[in-house]
Amino acid sequence: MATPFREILRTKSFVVTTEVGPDKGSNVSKAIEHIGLLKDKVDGLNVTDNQSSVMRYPSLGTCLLIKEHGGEPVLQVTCRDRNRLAIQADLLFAYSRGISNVLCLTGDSIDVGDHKEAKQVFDLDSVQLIHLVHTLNSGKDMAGNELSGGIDFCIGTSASPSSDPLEPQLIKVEKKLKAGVSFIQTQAVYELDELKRFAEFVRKMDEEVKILAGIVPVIGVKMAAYMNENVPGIFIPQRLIDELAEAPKGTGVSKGIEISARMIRQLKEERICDGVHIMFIGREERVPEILEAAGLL
Amino acid sequence: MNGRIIAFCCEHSAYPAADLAGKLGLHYPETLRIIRVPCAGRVDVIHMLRALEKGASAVLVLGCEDGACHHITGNIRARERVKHCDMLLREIGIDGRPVVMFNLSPNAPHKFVKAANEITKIIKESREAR
Amino acid sequence: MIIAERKPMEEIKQAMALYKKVLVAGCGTCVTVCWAGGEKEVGILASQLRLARSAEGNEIVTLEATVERQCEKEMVAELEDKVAEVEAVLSLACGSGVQVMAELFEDKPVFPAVNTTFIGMPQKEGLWVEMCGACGDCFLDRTGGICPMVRCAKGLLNGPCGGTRKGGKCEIDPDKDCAWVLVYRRLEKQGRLDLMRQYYTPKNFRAVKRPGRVQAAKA
Amino acid sequence: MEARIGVFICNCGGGMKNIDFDAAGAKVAKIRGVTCVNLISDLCLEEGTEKMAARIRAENLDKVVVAGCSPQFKEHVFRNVLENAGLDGHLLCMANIREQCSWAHDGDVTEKAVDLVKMAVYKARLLRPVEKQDIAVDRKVLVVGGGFSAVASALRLSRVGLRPTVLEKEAVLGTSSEELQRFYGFDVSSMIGAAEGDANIEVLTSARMTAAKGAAGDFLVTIMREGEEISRKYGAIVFATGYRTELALDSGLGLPAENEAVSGPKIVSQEQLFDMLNDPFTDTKPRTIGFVFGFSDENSRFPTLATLNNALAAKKEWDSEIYVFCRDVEVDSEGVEKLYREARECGVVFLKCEALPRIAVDNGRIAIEAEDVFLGEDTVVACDLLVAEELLFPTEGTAALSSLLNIRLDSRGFYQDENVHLYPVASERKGVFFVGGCRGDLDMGRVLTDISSAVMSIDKLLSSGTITAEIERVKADPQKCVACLTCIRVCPHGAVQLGRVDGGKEIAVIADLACDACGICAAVCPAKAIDFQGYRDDQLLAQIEAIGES
Repeated sequence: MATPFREILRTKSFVVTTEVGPDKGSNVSKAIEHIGLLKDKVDGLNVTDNQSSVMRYPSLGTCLLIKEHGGEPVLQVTCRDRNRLAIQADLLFAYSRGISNVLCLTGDSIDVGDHKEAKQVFDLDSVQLIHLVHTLNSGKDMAGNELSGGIDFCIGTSASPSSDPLEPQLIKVEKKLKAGVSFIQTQAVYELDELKRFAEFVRKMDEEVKILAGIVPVIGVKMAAYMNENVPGIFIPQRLIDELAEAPKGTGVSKGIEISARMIRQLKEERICDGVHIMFIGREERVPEILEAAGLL
Repeated sequence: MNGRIIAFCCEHSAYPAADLAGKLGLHYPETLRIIRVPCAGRVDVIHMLRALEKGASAVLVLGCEDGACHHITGNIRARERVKHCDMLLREIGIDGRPVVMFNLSPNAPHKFVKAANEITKIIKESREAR
Repeated sequence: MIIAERKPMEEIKQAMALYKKVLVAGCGTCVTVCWAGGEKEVGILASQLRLARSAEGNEIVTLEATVERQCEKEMVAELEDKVAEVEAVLSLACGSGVQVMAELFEDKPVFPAVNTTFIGMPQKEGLWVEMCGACGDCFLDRTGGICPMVRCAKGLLNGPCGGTRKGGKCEIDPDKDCAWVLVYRRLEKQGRLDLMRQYYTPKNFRAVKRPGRVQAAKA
Repeated sequence: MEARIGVFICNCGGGMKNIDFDAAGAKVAKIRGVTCVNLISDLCLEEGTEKMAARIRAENLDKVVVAGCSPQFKEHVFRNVLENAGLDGHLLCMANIREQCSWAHDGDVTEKAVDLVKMAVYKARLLRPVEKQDIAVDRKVLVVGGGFSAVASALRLSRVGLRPTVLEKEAVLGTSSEELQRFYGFDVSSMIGAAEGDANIEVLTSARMTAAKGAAGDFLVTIMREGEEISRKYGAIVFATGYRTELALDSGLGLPAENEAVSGPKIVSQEQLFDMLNDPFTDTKPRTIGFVFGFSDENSRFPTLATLNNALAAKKEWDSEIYVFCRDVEVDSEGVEKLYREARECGVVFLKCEALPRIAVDNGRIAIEAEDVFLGEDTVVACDLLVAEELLFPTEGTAALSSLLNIRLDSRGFYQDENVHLYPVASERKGVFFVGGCRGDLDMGRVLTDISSAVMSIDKLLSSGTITAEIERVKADPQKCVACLTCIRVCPHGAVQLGRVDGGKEIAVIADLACDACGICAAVCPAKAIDFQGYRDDQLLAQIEAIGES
């Protein structure tokens, strides 16, 4: 039985989580394989919610699989696909099945996904979603009706420390902190100074909240250029791109892993944040290599 | 209208160029019918479409050279409208009856004749292709 | 003002396929101003339609008329004689105008020739942008007069999503501004950023009960 | 009532042999609306026009078609005939059967000639008169700027009997005109004195134009002066706002960036060099001076002139060795060729280079290295002083001023993008003119030409005290206009404004004096509210119709 994530956050000095990306289809064997590989090496497993607006096996279903296989799931919930009724119902179901960690997100726009003509919902935004989970935790639904059985979710959310302009983002973080979250997973960071400044900002508002730095290994110059160009809130500095460029052909993934591990070590040694959240979608099986190189195993 | 080509000619450029072509005895197809306008920018999509409706085999819009429009932006607007009209025609699958814009200066009769000949050639080629 | 844009010709042609004589009806208000359905556009569409049909060897006769507001029965009623002459009506009015036309002349098929897109304003010559979503619960007092419901791609009420691009552009379109960055800048200029720091509870999306009705004070 | 159209066919004294005029006349007579067909040889000569006027009266014609030469050529003559016969000149339509028919084609073109007349008749049916009015105009002229061009323009305007106001943002006139005094020997200060002493000239210093409305002959200008707002009427506006220069440091022209440059005086502008040369208290005598210019994409008239003058002076004062690195020496201005010869004769070395010279600081001296295209080899010159390339910019505020009047600037921000129809001094707005440095790199000869052209144009416009305007030739129908502002946004002449007619609702109002009759507004109007007499939609479509029936 895995230690509840809330407990981990309270006690562990450096928290490590990673992600399991659900499959497109009903065959869950690969997800189960990844769960088996990772569940004992990390403190929590996030499951993305129709990530990048691409329809797939649900976050909720994958969280159940994690639970079944003895891992600690973190349910990602976005506001894009469900209105307030559906979100509340899903959360009730999740909690009833032992899923007690929820990461509250806005969600990508429908336009970036594979069902571009769908109606995007956004009945709520991420701040309202956090409030909603607190409401459920208090034993009521949004309309003020009593709920049977107790609910007690551990709530997290996300933030983008590298956004430009940063101030509007920080105001949003402020609102999320005021709403009350136990942990923040950041967008992928590459400039640790930016993260440092962000952490200082957060700490000033809330000393308790745990900051998990987002780690996305960059495995080549092309990917770096693409991310800089197309992924909002991500900034990969030139020196990292140069370092990748110097890596011999065919060793991009190893180089990316090496860089990520180096960053994780520094984050830990300098106590810049309280942990990391590693996102290596499509290469989940190589996450252990990062953990090993970072000295986290 | 047996294959008439309607040419809207700006009185600051194409119209005097056409006059000059006549004065110099430069020949161009007799099928050309010139409508004098104060600026190519006066010619709108509806004029081009109606010309085709009335049976014109092609429409020319002739304005001043780039950067030399007497009315500053008239020739640029005319070009945009010709482009738009071309799109409307393509939308309905009419491709053998071109609507074309040329820019020329008032002292360029050869360019005028070239425009007339070119459009005649385009019509002929597309007719033969069919 | 209501903004619209012409439907693809293929769709219009198909709608008109069965008819030999139609009325192309414009509206002299919003859609005239946004270059979608005024007298000029009526003329162009009618001409294009005639050309298309004549090229197919299946001539169509078009009547053309533009009334001041197609959303007013009394004004549309002026078209009675013309409508009587035709088999169908092709309306370039907004969705409201098309429906008034259809209701008034119940025995005639009425087809929309434009897609009604949004309530907006001209940004520059020939370019219109969305400004209002007619939500029935105006929020502009809290956002420095910038509507996040429609100018934010996700309609968020409590600040930007994490997708803001460099320089404050929108996640889904680098040509569009992030509404929340605009709100931030405006409120900052006014020294009213506290408004942005406030938490706004989930919106009442049922402020307008569909179908909407507004009753003015009895005059 | 059916129009009574008279068709006058001229055979141009037998100059159109490939038209059978009798046959053509017979066919034309059958066109609907044609009341009479008159074959008159040499219609434009006195005998012809008299006959024509007589026929117009005798047949009680209300529209006239003249078939003959190009309207570009004789339209005004025949319009006069109509006016003399009591008809409005706009009730004339010409069929160009000479240049665009008879002369353009071999063989018999009778049929085409008839077609062209038919087009004209179809259009003529729809012609309407255009009222003319003499509108009183203001004989005052606003001259914006206080430098040489402005002062010289004002003096000239005063001399032709107009009343200029010189509007200068600085506290005194002539603040940036010192260069002219230096290099051209113009006595700007006595010109300023003359202007200030001229009773016809008003000088407003420390003043700025903050708003402008209206049209040629009738501009309403708001001026801010010492916190006070003044409203004035002017018949015309002259911009003489000049230019400014900037040393091309750090601008991609190969010069060391400012922070890398050795102590200040090593790299100087022409102006700084001039000051050094004229400073009686300095004993600096640079042994070697290098000039670099002409490597930006701009003209190099001004730098050429400044270089030649300064180089000659430095030779005389300091006996320095002088090397000039340039792409071209532009000697097309008056007197420059002579200066150039003088400079060469006294030992100034000119090195023609295509590529930008490389400049480095070496042992406290500046090394200029470049490939001389004639020698074909690299030349290095170490100098004590580098006179660097200067770039020309419009004076600050040029963009703001131009937007007040809705006038476009060229890509470098200067007025007048050399549109041949407006060149050199006219603008897209009637009654607004540009002279001198605000148009770019001009030499003195060109500036003087500018001033003359502008003054002549303004004199022509305002001297009679009235302008004859065609009233409402282009007009938005108040019933149809939906005030969408499209025409206001597109009018290239700034002639359309939102206004109220007789206190009614807001519509597009076209200023007759500002309108240049291009018809762009009529084409774009989504409500088809704008009528342009002579080129109305129905008139254009009638011609298309006529072609369609041929």
